[in-house]
Amino acid sequence: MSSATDIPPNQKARAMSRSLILGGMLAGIMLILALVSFVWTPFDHAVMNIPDKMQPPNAVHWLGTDHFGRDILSMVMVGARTSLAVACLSVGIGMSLGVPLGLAAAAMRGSWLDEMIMRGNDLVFAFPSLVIAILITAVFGPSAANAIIAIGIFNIPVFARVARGGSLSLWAREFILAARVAGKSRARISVEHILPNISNLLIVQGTIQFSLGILAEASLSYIGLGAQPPTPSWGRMLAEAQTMVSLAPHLAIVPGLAIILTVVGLNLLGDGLRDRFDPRLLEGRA
Amino acid sequence: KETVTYATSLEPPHLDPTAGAAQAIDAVVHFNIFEGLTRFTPDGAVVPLLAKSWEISEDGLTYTFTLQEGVTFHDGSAMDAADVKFSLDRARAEDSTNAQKALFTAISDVEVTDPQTVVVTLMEPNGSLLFNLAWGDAVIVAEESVEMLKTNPIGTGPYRFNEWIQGDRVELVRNPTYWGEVPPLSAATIKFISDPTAAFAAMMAEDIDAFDNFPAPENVAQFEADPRFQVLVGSTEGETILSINNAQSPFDNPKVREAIAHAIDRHAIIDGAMFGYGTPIGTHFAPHNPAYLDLTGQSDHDPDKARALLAEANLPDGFSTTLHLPPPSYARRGGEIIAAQLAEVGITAEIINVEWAQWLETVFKGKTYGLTIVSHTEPMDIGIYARPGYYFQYDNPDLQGLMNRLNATTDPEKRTEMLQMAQQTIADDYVNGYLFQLAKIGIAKAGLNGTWVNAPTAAIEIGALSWAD
Amino acid sequence: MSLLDISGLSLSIGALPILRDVTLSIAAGEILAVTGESGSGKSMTALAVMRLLPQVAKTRGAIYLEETELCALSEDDMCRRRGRDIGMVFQEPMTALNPVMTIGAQVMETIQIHTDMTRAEAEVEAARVLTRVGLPPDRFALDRYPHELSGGQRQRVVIAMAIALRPKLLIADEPTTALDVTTQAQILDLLRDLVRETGMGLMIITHDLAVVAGLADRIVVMRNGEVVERGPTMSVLTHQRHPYTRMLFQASRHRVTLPAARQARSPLLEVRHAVRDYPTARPHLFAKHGRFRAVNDVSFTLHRGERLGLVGESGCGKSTLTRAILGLEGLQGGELLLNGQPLSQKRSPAERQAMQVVFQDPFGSFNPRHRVERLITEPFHSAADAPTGRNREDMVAQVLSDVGLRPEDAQKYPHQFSGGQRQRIAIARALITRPELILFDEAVSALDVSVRARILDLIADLCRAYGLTYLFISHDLSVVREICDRVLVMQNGEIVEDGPVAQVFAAPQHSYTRRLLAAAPVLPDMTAEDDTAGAPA
Amino acid sequence: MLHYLAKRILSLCLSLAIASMVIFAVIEVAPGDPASFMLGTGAQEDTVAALREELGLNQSKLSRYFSWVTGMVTGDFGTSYTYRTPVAKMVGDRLWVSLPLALYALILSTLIALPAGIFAASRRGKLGDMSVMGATQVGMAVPNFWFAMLLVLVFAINLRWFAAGGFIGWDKGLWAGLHALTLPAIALALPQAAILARVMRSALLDVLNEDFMRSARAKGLSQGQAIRRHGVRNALIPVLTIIGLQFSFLLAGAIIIEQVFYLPGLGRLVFQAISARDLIVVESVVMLLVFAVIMVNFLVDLTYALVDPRLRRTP
Ligand SMILES: Nc1ncnc2c1ncn2[C@@H]1O[C@H](COP(=O)(O)OP(=O)(O)OP(=O)(O)O)[C@@H](O)[C@H]1O
Ligand SMILES: Nc1ncnc2c1ncn2[C@@H]1O[C@H](COP(=O)(O)OP(=O)(O)OP(=O)(O)O)[C@@H](O)[C@H]1O
Ligand SMILES: [Mg+2]
Ligand SMILES: [Mg+2]
Repeated sequence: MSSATDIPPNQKARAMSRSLILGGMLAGIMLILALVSFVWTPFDHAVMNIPDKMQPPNAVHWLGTDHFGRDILSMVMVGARTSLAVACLSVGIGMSLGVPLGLAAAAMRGSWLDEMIMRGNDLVFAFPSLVIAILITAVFGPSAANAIIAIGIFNIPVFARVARGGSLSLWAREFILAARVAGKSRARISVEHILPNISNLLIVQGTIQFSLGILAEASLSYIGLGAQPPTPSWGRMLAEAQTMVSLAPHLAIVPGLAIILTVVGLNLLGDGLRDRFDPRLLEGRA
Repeated sequence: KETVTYATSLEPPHLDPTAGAAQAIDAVVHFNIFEGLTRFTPDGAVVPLLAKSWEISEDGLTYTFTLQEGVTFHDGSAMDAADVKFSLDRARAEDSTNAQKALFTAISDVEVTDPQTVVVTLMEPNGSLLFNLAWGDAVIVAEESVEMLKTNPIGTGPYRFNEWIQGDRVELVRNPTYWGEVPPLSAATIKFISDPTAAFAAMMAEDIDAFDNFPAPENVAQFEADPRFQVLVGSTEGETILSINNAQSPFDNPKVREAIAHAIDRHAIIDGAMFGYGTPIGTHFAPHNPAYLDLTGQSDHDPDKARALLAEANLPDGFSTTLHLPPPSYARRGGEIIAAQLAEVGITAEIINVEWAQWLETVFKGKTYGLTIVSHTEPMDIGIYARPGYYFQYDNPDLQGLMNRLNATTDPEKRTEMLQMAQQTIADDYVNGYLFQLAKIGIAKAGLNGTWVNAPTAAIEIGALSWAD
Repeated sequence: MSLLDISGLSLSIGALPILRDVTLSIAAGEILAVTGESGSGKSMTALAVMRLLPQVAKTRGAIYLEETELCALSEDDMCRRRGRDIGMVFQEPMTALNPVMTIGAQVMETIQIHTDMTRAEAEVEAARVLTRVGLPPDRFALDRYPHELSGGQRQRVVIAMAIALRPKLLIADEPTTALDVTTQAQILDLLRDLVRETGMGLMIITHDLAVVAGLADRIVVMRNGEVVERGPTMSVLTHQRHPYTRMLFQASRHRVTLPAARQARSPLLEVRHAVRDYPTARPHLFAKHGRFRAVNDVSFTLHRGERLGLVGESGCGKSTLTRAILGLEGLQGGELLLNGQPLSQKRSPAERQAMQVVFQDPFGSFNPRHRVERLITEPFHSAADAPTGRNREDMVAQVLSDVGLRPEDAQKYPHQFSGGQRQRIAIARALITRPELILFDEAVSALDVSVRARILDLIADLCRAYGLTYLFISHDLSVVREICDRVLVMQNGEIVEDGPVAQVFAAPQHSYTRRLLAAAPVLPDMTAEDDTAGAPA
Repeated sequence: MLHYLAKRILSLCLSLAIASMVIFAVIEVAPGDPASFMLGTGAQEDTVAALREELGLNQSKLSRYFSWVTGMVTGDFGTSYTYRTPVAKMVGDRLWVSLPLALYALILSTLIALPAGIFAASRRGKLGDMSVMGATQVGMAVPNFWFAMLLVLVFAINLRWFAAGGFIGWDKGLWAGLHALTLPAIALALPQAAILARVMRSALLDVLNEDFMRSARAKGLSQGQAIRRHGVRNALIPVLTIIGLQFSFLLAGAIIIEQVFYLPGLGRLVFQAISARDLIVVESVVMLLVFAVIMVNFLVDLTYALVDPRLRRTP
């Protein structure tokens, strides 16, 4: 099929790889920062040096110091760990529960199970997520673990929906019919044929949820319900910098930029992957 | 300009000061809408208000109050001795929901002798009755309007309640039939801004004329540098302390508590958490009080000594405990610094941030905590150390005896002496870590006169305000 | 001077040349057919005339419409010509119309863009045009939406849109490929009549030589972006000067030599009074579901060694019946017997292995992530005695060479094969368990004529080697005729005719069968040396 | 259609019932006692007990659940523990801030996003597309409270065009009210606009690949005309879905923005109520929000039928 608005595949490939590379680079840098922080940070991120507080970036403290005189670069590095871990684990929760539910719903399309899963999904979607996340963390005590659970719960229906949507079209495909003719059970077909073929969709959705998770963690931390001190997190650094923006702008700019760059990176990565995995390209004919 | 917009951090849950936690309600209504028999002056002295004068019997058991004349409630009804009796009886009744019921336990009887005279009889002499009656919890209300006070407060004060936009502000208008001197400003808005950033922005954008107790000390320097504003730094009644659960091991060992006291660097905390605002204290007493003893030297910052003391207590490698932190920034920021300081001597304090409701439940009521930071804002509250059931769980019969004797003493000099003995005792026992007296950071537009510098009580007295022009 | 003159048109996208030096012309009132295999550049040529090519496409050469050089026009000028001077009809009637606009509005739009008629006038005009294409407003109100029409009716709306302003040139890109034979015949008639009436030039693109033969005045044959042969229809059909054209013709008229059936007369599969209902939406909340009967009381017997065909137009229930036989969907009535034993909904592994299937879509029939070896051994899934190790490898190698592939291909992925090769893999998968019965559901419909011919030969070869029994489902009568002994004709879920191929094609009994046969375009016999072929009188 | 409606309403009621149970259960396990919170540190045990009795906190959980639910059904949302005013009235007051704010933000984001999305789609791959898409990337990545902070710094503190926060009320006039809500609405609208613009663009691009767009071009419409007449309406379904989701998010999710601008809205009411353990307010407001989300989605479903005649068919 050709149409007046199509860009030829090779041109498209170049455009997408640009966002793939840029996104991969940004997200990669943050990941490396987080990993390096396990073995090395310029200073101990927890050591306070109150007389040296709120120093602007300088030769000793490359990104300056915070209101307790801690080294901001070190905190951002360790904070990357927290933010990425919260986002990553909450995506993990969403995927590990949502994907099986979505697969089951698609496999049993039209049955009561499908109906129940989908209604359950709608119900979770109907809850105001931020309010419930606040409620959960307020009830069970603010902590990174509870933030992960609160964010993770709202990832479940997202992945269930993506998995179900992606699977439904596959169930109508002839290779699934062929597997059914061979006598394979629905569960087995889901694992063997459906799951690998929706993995692209899931990866793309995963990067998007990942970036949303980072923003959600920042929001929860902003109202004090995310990671608890002394564990640094970008969101909490921002929250603590709030009142000091006009005194020492770098306190808010550094973690703010860290969040923005990571999220932009992840989104670009997601976009790039989506283009790369374009189902139309995957099917083998345009 | 005839009006003022005054901001404060906390919104009151309702507007009846006789039926709820004092602070936020008092800030709005005390001295503005409601008045008591006595009142605090801005420097903390107790002076007559609705009671024009009083006589105390020789044995200190009978107080005869003579009331002001011509006082009416905002609904037009007259305030007389019957209202006083009603108010006091209601506060001390069996089913009373008064948050400070303890203020009235000494009273055995209230009698009306004539419309202008009330006689209060005590069970035993109580030197602080006049002081207690100045609290917001002891204001005079009328029986007819008492049901409605929470949403439509009716008192005798210089301002009448106009409107309450919940979540935003309370509006007050001048009471034209006020019995005393009519205040200069015709109306006032009290706004509630809890977020420190929002507070800063609102002040800077001149959306508000004054902030009662500014929640972000880090911004004060900017206000000071700006000619549009005046900064009034004073003191509150808040002793900010690192409370220790005295009944819990290893804190039941005085050596451990002493070690904690020496591990703490007050100046770093005042600097780091409060940006320099706050007076160091070495015991549970307000430094502006004449009876104050400076005992800070007894618990100076000395990590080596702290480590040595821990070793003496058979804890050479330190131990782990919890540090519960309620929302205000003195606790959250101070807690982080203290945790770091304790870590230096080997004590691992796990920070647990809690909401007030949770703090009350787990720390205050449940007493399942190791350490916590809180500012005790009730004035003259050293008596809490005589309550073994109080959340520090400090049980010292000597101090309890001392406090009982203090209550029965009316002679000011003797009282001072006894108060100092009490201060010394708790400092010697290292009951808690004593950090600093919470500063009151008032910010106001240049030209606004009459704001309180200190805060003997939480009230924002609109009647005292005026604009210079 | 002809109406349209394309001279030396070359087109490339990136470094990839798509068209090379294409030259052709159409006179007013003439029908030119452009034909050739898929991907040969037919559509690109048409789009080049419309100047609707992808933006990245680079063209050289000249396109004249009467006196105007189209390539030199500005985009605005070109917009004024499209729809007024040149109309275009696309292949897919299902998607060529805007689903959220009424058909009247869509036809009126063409009129209103190019003229200053008022709404009311345009509406009258649109009604007139729609009447002309066979959609009179009294039966097909202008405010109908596309989804309320059938495929053929939608194609008429598309044509109405294209001819509303009586363009000088009409380009129709595969206008009937998506339609069934009877509808196709009607649309082709309509186009022919329009050309005759208005004297416009028609460029019709099609890969179906039979359509070409009955319609076009002249033919252009394309291959790999080049014109390989051109000329008046009759002359091209008779002479077939270019080898490619000859190959194309031979493929279209390919005769399969099917070995004689080894009729054992023992019933292999019996279908008795099969009924399949689909639930439809409830008419109201407390009512029961409505139902749509897709297969209605179908009975037939398939004997061992027999090759049975099943024809009928789209939507008549062919695939539904296949799915029921395969046990993928249950029946609401009737029963199925295999070797005299009733087949339950839950099939035993032996019953599953006895029946295999080849589907239509060579691209969708395989999990793109599995290797060929894994794909074709999938039918062994439930077998207790599935071969393993060496045995299995031998078996895969054997079946691959049976279908004309190499044993090494077992390690490749499906995307590394062409459409025809993939269909061979699909057949290999169906053969590997040595099933008693194979179902072919439109197994060659998606293939090019030449590829199709080779697959049909393969099936015939396999019949020779293994004596297959199959049910061959197709909407294409000519295919069924080649590859089956007996044929069933299905209409609206019912079998309306059943008989030996020769008999049904020569003397159809049922009126529907007759209609089907009459509508199917046929390639006239032009070559002297082939004397067996020819349309039935 | 009627049948469809009835079915939707049935499942709607069921969802609400389950939601009410979930909300009640979660809130009941929350540690913290509203009575002791209200009385503070000075209170004595018997005072707290008296207050608990007065608030009805001593009844069994089950009977409290049922009296809550039956109250909700009859429109009685109970009385706030801490404020002592009917929850319905509190919610009513707050709604006058939250609802206009959500609508304002939604309108802003739609007004920005749809043209931006259309613009980007029609310039696909060109500079215009890339700059719009780059902007949306940043828009989606900026934490909205951070952006809000920036807005206050620039427009309230430095330029002093707007108040830094608070809400003066609608009785001061429509214009004054809108003026007060402008900064918060912008802060809320920006990330939403970024998402919406992307959805609009990709939906349009999908439509652009449809055959009927080619038909439209073949009629003689220019690319721009074709997008406007045929593309936009067909792209509207995914866009509507997102707008529906966004509206519910804006209604409930503005907590943080309400905090930054100290607006007396629903979000902040819930937040305060959670920290004060004013259980009845939390329960009722969350329930209302859930109800609102379900209703909005329901309405969005109905509007699909307006946009797409294929969904209008009555069975
Ligand atoms: N947008 C595009 N970008 C790049 N190549 C394209 C594009 N559209 C078509 N092509 C290539 O151009 C060649 C000619 O395509 P065209 O659509 O003209 O073939 P066709 O003869 O119409 O085939 P069919 O019968 O399948 O429609 C093909 O090789 C195709 O892959
Ligand atoms: N799952 C389903 N639910 C409802 N109706 C269906 C379903 N599947 C098929 N149908 C209907 O049953 C009828 C027969 O469909 P079927 O797919 O068997 O047709 P077919 O003869 O194979 O057509 P084609 O040649 O287009 O493949 C059609 O009208 C179709 O709309
Ligand atoms: Mg084509
Ligand atoms: Mg079919």
